[in-house]
Amino acid sequence: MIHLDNVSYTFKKGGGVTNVNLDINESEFVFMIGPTGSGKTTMLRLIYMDILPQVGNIVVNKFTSSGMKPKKLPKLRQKIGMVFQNYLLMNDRDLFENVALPLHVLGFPKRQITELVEKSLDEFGLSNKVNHYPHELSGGEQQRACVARAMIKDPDILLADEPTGNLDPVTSFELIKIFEKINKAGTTILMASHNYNLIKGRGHRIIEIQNGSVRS
Amino acid sequence: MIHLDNVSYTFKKGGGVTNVNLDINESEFVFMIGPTGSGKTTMLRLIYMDILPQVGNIVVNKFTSSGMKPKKLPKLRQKIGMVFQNYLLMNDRDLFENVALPLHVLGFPKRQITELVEKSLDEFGLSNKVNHYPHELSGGEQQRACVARAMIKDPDILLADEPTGNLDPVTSFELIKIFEKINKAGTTILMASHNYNLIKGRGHRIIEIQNGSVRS
Amino acid sequence: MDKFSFLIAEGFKNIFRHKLTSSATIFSIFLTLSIVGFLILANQNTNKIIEYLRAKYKIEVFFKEGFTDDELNNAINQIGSIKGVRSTTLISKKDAEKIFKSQFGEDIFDLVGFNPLPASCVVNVEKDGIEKLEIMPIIKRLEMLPVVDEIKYQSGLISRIESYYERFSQIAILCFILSLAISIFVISNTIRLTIFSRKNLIVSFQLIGATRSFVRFPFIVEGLFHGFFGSMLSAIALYFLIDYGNTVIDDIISFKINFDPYLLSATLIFIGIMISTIGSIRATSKYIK
Amino acid sequence: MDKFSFLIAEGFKNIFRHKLTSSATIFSIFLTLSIVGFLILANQNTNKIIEYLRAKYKIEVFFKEGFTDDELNNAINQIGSIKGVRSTTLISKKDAEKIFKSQFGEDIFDLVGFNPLPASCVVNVEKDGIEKLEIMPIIKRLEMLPVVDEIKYQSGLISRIESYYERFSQIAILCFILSLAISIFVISNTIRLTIFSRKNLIVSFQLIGATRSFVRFPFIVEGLFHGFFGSMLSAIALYFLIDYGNTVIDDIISFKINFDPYLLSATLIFIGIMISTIGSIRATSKYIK
Ligand SMILES: Nc1ncnc2c1ncn2[C@@H]1O[C@H](COP(=O)(O)OP(=O)(O)OP(=O)(O)O)[C@@H](O)[C@H]1O
Ligand SMILES: Nc1ncnc2c1ncn2[C@@H]1O[C@H](COP(=O)(O)OP(=O)(O)OP(=O)(O)O)[C@@H](O)[C@H]1O
Ligand SMILES: [Mg+2]
Ligand SMILES: [Mg+2]
Repeated sequence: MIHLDNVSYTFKKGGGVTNVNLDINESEFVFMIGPTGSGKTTMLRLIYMDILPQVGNIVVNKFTSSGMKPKKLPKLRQKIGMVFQNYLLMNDRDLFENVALPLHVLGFPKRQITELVEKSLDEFGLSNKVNHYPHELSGGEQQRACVARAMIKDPDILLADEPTGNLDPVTSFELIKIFEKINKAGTTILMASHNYNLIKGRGHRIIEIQNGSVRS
Repeated sequence: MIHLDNVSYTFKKGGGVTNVNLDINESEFVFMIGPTGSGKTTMLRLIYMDILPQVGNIVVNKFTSSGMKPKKLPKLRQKIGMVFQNYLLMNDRDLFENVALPLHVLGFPKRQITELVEKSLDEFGLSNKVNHYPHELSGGEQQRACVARAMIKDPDILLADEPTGNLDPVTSFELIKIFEKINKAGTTILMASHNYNLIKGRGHRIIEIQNGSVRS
Repeated sequence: MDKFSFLIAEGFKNIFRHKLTSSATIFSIFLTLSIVGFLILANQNTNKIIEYLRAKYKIEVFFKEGFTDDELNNAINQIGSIKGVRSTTLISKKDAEKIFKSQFGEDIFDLVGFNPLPASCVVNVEKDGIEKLEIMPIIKRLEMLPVVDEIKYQSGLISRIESYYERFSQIAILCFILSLAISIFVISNTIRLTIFSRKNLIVSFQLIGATRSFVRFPFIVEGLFHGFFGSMLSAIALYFLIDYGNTVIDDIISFKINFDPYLLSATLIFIGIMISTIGSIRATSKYIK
Repeated sequence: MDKFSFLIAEGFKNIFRHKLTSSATIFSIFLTLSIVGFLILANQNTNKIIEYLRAKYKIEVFFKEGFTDDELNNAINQIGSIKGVRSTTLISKKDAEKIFKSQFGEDIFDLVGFNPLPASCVVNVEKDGIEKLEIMPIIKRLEMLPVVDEIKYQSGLISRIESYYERFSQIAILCFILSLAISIFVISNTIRLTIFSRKNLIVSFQLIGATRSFVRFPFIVEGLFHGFFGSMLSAIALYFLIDYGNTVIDDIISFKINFDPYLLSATLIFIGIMISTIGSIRATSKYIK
């Protein structure tokens, strides 16, 4: 599903990832841990091809990074759900519209969209915030909104960047359980996290990033 | 130092805090915990008077919320260090300039500013990122930058909203130790956090917020 | 189908989601197209000036002695049909007498005992039309008539009038082109700024898998609307300005600004929509990878 | 002192930190003030038109018979000193003879045996100056002279010329005021947008304890600079445009646009700095609590 083949990316000012080899199979649930600044976000950005590797090659869901054209990116991303570390909710529309957006991109019919979004917001405990704009949500609510938006389209791959950073332990745990549920249903998950307590002993593969490289 | 007297604030769309009474003495170190959406950020916003209570009264460092005029706010805030949950770094300037800003506001001489900022960035392990713009920093680096900016002016009061959300356990622990150090030196600290593991058993007062009210 | 109607709806919603930027765009379209419209009208009315000046210009044709009134009238008709001639006025020998009297204060009959003054004809040239008036062909045609003795005209004057007019209308057209160019720049500039303030949104859209056209479509709808609304406002404003202006000016100097409100509106709306839509597309492209 | 120099430096740095918005502001100041400057010059040059028209206007004064040349010359000098009179040309009895010949194609001497034509004088009115020219006071003064027999003038013509001119310069002033107003609006609009894109920064500044004036000062410095730079550019552009335009026009119709580049630059820079600085202050206030 996700293959990184000797991938390097260095930012102009330094930092980034070097010589990363990684294989994630379909329906795997992988945690990525590593100290702050180690390159987790950079790894995820490479996988959803926000940045393209300077060295090496990435294959995600049959899309290859080498020779990737901007025109093909939407096709790739429509199959991927992204939970961004900094949320990236659209502040010009309310929670409902934010979560509905990926379905509009995929051209879902209106009635189905309403149904799916309502169900999803319910699942994440946000039903009473449908009309809130992002700045009218608490930190944890924004984070859950971002998760809801990533999951609404039932993606083949879910990439989650620190999705529990602003959640209390109980809510974090619930989130992991939701992830495990969709993972059982077939979604490949790669989740970056600092919260080792949360993820340890759940039987999922854990990869460790340090200084831009994978340690096994 | 900080007194909340039967304070209530309800947002138009619901949510907020109700009937809060709280006293924090000079040089106290207080943790505020509570599930997501319980009202921690709202409490802090009330204390640095970004919003003024609809009911009740707040006194912070001799400034009273009732009859507070926008003109007096800077005076209040110059004595408070704020770590915002969503960082609020200025994305038009680099890390150095961001951290230096509060000192410019206070009119420090240039040479002293350079000295203080370099020392601070060193303390937070950001010395090699001085020229990075906020979007060129990792999540955890941005968060530490925000802490550095809050502490640079050696404030009387430090309000920190979830300052470890994007930090790994080691860095989080170091941060707490830095906080304890300045607290010893006289700074009053109020820190909102979900990370009960991090704060338990350190001998500090813990207040619990639930549904907008303080539980003791 | 659902996608299409969503995108149209998005475009419309964005107008209200981004009130400040929308109003700024509409406002800048309104302002600049008001100037453009004003200058379109000014251009259409510059010919009034040449009309005024041409009306003051005349050619005098003196006839030979010994022709009958019929023959003279005949000649006058011929003159009247020359291209570029607006009207002719016969000044008979009798009329010439009166003119002499008014000009020199004496009666020529008293002075001389008979009337030596020739019959003549005042030829007024065409005053309408914006093409440059050529006087020499008229003179040539006049000289060919057998009744004509002498022709008096100020060859310098008419060409000076014409060149003044030409300069004037050149300046007017220059102003118009300049203002159109400036409108395009100002409007594009405004649009660039409004879209700049939404660049993060555009990036976010693309990160969640929106295609370029999906991102761009609502901006086009918005641009269309802004263009339509802004130019409509300028057409309305000009209409009332000129309507009011006309009643005021008419009182003072009996002159009315010619204008066709439908044509003016159509022109302005066309220009407005074009600039705004193209500007939106171009400005969006910058942030769409 | 450190704070002050920091704030000045901030203002300058912001110009480069926010290149797009800075260039947009400068560009919009440049564009709109170019129009304003153009119209200032047009206004200054409208008097050329009245000069041209007034130059065509003349009063003819016929003298009584029986005065010596000295007496006539004396009278002519008196006429020349009347307010509103630019020049006088004596047409002696001899000259009148020639005029008769050219006008009627015959020799008055041959016709009558003596010269019955009176001496006269052509009075040209003042053509410079922009005040409305009153013809009646001149006529009154002329009538009081003992040598004067009759006066011929077209009272209608001059007043028509004057009212045409008046209308024209009214329109020019209207255009100027309109364009100045539009400039102010367009520039403020642009500034509003540029500051809108930085509203989060303003809020963040205040959250960390910056006073209003601390937040605002760099914007004022920026506004000053934008105003100065934008208007400077428009002055330079106009200078070259007109310099080039003058050589071209001069070739064709021997006319030169009058202008004082220093005064023009000073005026434009003053207007530019005022609008931009005030606009910045006002727009910032909106986001400063
Ligand atoms: N655009 C950029 N330009 C320059 N350096 C960058 C840029 N983005 C990230 N970096 C640097 O690359 C390194 C890795 O960043 P990354 O965001 O991947 O870390 P991370 O593992 O996600 O950390 P965190 O847990 O704090 O989010 C960091 O040192 C960061 O400063
Ligand atoms: N501007 C606003 N308008 C309306 N509701 C708001 C606004 N800001 C916050 N709320 C609501 O008030 C409640 C408390 O929000 P607050 O941000 O204080 O929570 P919190 O304790 O900080 O949560 P978290 O741990 O997730 O950051 C939430 O339910 C939130 O949706
Ligand atoms: Mg990260
Ligand atoms: Mg919060």
